[in-house]
Amino acid sequence: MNLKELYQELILDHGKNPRNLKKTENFNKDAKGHNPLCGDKVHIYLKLNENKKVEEASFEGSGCAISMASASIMTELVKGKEVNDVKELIKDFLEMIKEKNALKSNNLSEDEKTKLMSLSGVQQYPMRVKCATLSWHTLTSAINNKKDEINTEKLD
Amino acid sequence: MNLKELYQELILDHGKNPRNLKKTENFNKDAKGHNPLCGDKVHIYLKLNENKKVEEASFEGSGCAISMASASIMTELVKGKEVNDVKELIKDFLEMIKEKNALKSNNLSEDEKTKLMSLSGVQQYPMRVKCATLSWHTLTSAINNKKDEINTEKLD
Amino acid sequence: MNINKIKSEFPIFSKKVHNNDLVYLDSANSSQKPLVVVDRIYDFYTKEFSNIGRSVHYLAVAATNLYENTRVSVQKHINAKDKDEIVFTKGATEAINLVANTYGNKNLNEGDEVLITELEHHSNYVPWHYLRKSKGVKIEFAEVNNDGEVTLESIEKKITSKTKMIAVTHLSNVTGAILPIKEITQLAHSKGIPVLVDGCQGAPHLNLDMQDLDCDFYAISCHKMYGPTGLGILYAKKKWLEELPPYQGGGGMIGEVKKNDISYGDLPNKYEAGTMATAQVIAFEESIKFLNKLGMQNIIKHEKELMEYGRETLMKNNSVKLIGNPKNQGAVLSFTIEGIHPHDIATILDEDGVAIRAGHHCCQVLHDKFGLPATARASFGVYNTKDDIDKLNASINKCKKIFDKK
Amino acid sequence: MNINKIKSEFPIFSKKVHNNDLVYLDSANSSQKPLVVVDRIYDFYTKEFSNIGRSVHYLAVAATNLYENTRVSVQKHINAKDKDEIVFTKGATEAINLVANTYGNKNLNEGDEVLITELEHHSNYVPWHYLRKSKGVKIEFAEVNNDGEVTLESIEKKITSKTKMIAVTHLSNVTGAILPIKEITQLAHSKGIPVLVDGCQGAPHLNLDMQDLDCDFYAISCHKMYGPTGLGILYAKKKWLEELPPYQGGGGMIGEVKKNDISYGDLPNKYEAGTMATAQVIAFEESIKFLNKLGMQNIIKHEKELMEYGRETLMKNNSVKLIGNPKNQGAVLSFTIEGIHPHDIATILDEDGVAIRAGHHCCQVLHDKFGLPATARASFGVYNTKDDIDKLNASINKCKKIFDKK
Ligand SMILES: Cc1ncc(COP(=O)(O)O)c(C=O)c1O
Ligand SMILES: Cc1ncc(COP(=O)(O)O)c(C=O)c1O
Repeated sequence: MNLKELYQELILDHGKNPRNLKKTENFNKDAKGHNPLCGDKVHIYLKLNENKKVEEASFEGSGCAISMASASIMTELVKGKEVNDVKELIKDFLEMIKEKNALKSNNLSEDEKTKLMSLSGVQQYPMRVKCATLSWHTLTSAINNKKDEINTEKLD
Repeated sequence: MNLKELYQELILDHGKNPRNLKKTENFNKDAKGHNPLCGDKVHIYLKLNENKKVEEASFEGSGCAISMASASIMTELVKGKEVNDVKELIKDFLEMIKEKNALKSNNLSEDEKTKLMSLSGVQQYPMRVKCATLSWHTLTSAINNKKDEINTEKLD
Repeated sequence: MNINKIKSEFPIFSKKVHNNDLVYLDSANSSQKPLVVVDRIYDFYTKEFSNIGRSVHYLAVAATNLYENTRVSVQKHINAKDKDEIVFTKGATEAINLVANTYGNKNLNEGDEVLITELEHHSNYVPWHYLRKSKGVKIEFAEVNNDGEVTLESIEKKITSKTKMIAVTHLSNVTGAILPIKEITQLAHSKGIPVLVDGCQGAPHLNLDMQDLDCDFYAISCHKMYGPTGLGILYAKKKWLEELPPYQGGGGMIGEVKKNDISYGDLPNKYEAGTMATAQVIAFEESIKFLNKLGMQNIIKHEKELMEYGRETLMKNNSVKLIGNPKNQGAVLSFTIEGIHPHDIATILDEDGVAIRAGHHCCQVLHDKFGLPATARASFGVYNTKDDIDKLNASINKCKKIFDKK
Repeated sequence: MNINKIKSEFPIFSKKVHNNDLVYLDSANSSQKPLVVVDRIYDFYTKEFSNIGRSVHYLAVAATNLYENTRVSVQKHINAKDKDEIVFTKGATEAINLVANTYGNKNLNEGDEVLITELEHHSNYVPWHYLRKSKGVKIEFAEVNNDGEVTLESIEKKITSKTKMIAVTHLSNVTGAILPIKEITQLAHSKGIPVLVDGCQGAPHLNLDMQDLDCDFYAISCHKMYGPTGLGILYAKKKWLEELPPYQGGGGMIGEVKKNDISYGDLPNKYEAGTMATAQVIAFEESIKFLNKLGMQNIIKHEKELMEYGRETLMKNNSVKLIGNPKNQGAVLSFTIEGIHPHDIATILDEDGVAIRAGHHCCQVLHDKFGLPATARASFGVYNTKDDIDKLNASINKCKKIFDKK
């Protein structure tokens, strides 16, 4: 267990000053997520263009530093990516967090990798894994046009 | 604990050949009793004359040796007694069984006392006390014209 | 199996009852507990205790993991498809009430029929009776035959177009009859009827395979399965748990709670309202390990031998009448003795340390059918030996001696 | 009271958490267990185990007596008139569900109102919500003030001619506010309305006198009261238990069972269907003895001192905001820290062995009202010391250090 790894500067920064914390205008995909046990909530908005590329990504919600940083970093990373790459990325991220795998994606920049990896400290805190994964599950839901609210109790 | 005291000859005799096991003709008081946990059942019938004396007493029912013997002995003992004396007797009997008191009644013959006391072995078998007392509680109910079925769960 | 070794794992057998060794023949009522289970409870309370699920501190996280581990172990033990199909309850009685209440309120209407059997324990009758009272549902009883069995045919006979639920015991707690659940389920499903199995007596004595039985609901009491008191299990196919409304309401089972409305949580939380029996669930893991260590096949073989020896021994005893003679019989032997009431038998046997049960065993309908106010019942567990049966028989002879005195 | 001596009676405190002494501040969630209670469970299972009530053999008789002894001890502890007013349940949640279900089905109709408060735990809201869904009953919320209290006046304001039940917490598990139950009961009874008290937090921390409070129902969770998990108590005035229908159906709660009808048993059996949590009930006797040995008055005094010290300490800590400021406060202190989410607080505190809870504590309505998604909560038990509060405060400072890094 290592609090320093969990609360890295990057996480604290994104947690305190989340990027993309707003509702994207003219979004065409969205989904809500909820962790009923702790009350964390997130609403993800995406604007995909005709080429299935993410033009805009944002979120609304409240939660702990981990969940805010995770949503913040996630929305940064998906912007400009094609939907299929986003799906790859989600899978890669979830496997890193939940199965402690190394990142596989080779279409991420070093900077992007650093951002993603900053969330890996959560691996050692099983009760906090859901905080980190909620927005990612919700993103999947948005992409797939799922109507049901995402509920982490179901997923992790 | 002493099985010999519990299953005295008198008890076994009354258990096997219960006296007054029938429905009194022209009864004018009756009541039913039931022990829901073990299934013992008894129905007491009395015929009181105009002087409130018990002219006839009988019972129907099924149960263990203790409960049959108890009803059998009881119906023998109350016959010919006035209602007030019967009430005395019931009280005396229940106190003997439940509080291990000595019999107080001084209007019982030696033979009657012997019969009553033959049931005292049950004192040492708490789970069997209800077998011995069911018919007596039901007798009280009959005398008092209570409509509810007696239920030993309620009483002992 | 080395029964004396197994017996030594149950501390209670070093106790004397009225100066005699304990001959425990009341396992159908509740089984004794192996030391591993009791130790686990002790260790959990003294070294690891916390409530689960709601706190993020160390002890809470560890306890939550242990709790969920048991769910997975149960899933594997009964071959359920998904761990979310395992709901912890306070007993089989609650598990059946949960189904009767939720399924009944959602899917049963006036005139609909619930088909149970004449063998059923009150716990698999009273909950359905409530629906008779509240909704005008009818209850039908599949007949028991003279051998104490309920056959597939007797079930089939009572199925009508109105039958909306079949609720049957896996193993009768009076006659020991094992019902043909798989066949009943096939038949029922061919007519679109769900099946609930009261597995109280099945779970400790039979191999459980939910995929094979294919029943919709299966209720278990952990205290009869070498586990702690105050714990039961409802297995239910996921579609039912998703589709049916929740049962009790409270903490932990909610989604979102607003002043004007409430949404419910997902499986399995939806059915686990309030603080659960944490220590008991965690200790039950050891009960499952204990059973698996012995091996269900070995247990079944051992208990079959005991049964056969028991039947033989009591049949040779002229004054004993066995209740039922099922072709397929589990670890239960009920009997009567001419001229001696079962309560008197139980009291006399107890003096020799032989613990049996006397009464209607919560099966009044069956006793009415057989015209018996009560029966005596000897039931077996992994720790019983042929010697226990010999002692039972010897004590029965003593009963006769006492009662034949005159 | 010598707290170090008391602490030594709880084996868990010899454990280290992340190499630190355990500072357990999560007793409102569930209390730790004194050794006497755990030992009792151990001894019962290893030396005395049997199911109760139904068998006449030695072990069953002894266990039944032990079980009923606890009922009498509970009766005395809470000053109930009759031991039959004590019903064992699986928890407070079940106790409240029992009342909502039986009272609701019998006595509530469309348009009738159940008055609860904005402080209520989901366990004292969801069961009433079911009646809103099934019967069109309305739920009204007495308002909480800024100090986190619900006053007699705020209750009075919401009573109408339609109010048919008032269900309130004794002690809030978030703000620690102690409600004026006696006054609420007087008021309610003057209008013919029964009162249910959610005593989950009241029971471990307050002197319980049912004759003085005069409430109709009182729900207790034994695991918060230094007792085993999987056990609760419903106190109810006898007239209610006699008048209301039974709740769960099954073995032990019946009178006579026929194919066409069923009658129910007498109190307390009527409400104790199926095999109960025997070992837990028997061990709970030791929890009551433990409380009485310390003396409720001493416990109240000790916890009051702790509370005052806790309030003082945290109030001096500038970044901490206490939630509520009730004049009459029990052993619960909730707080937030500017800029740090309660989950992050809990994780950081845990590293120092300080166990608190973060979240909505099953009180979403209250958190909505206060506009807070979550709070951090420290709650106390007999084993806590001022030193524990100092450690809490030191860890809070560490949170700030971690979060102020940038
Ligand atoms: C005020 C209050 N009510 C009800 C409950 C529910 O109790 P349990 O979960 O033990 O049934 C709790 C505890 O979680 C509580 O604090
Ligand atoms: C066949 C059967 N069903 C149901 C039950 C009820 O189980 P419990 O009392 O553990 O809820 C029992 C045991 O008493 C039983 O033997």
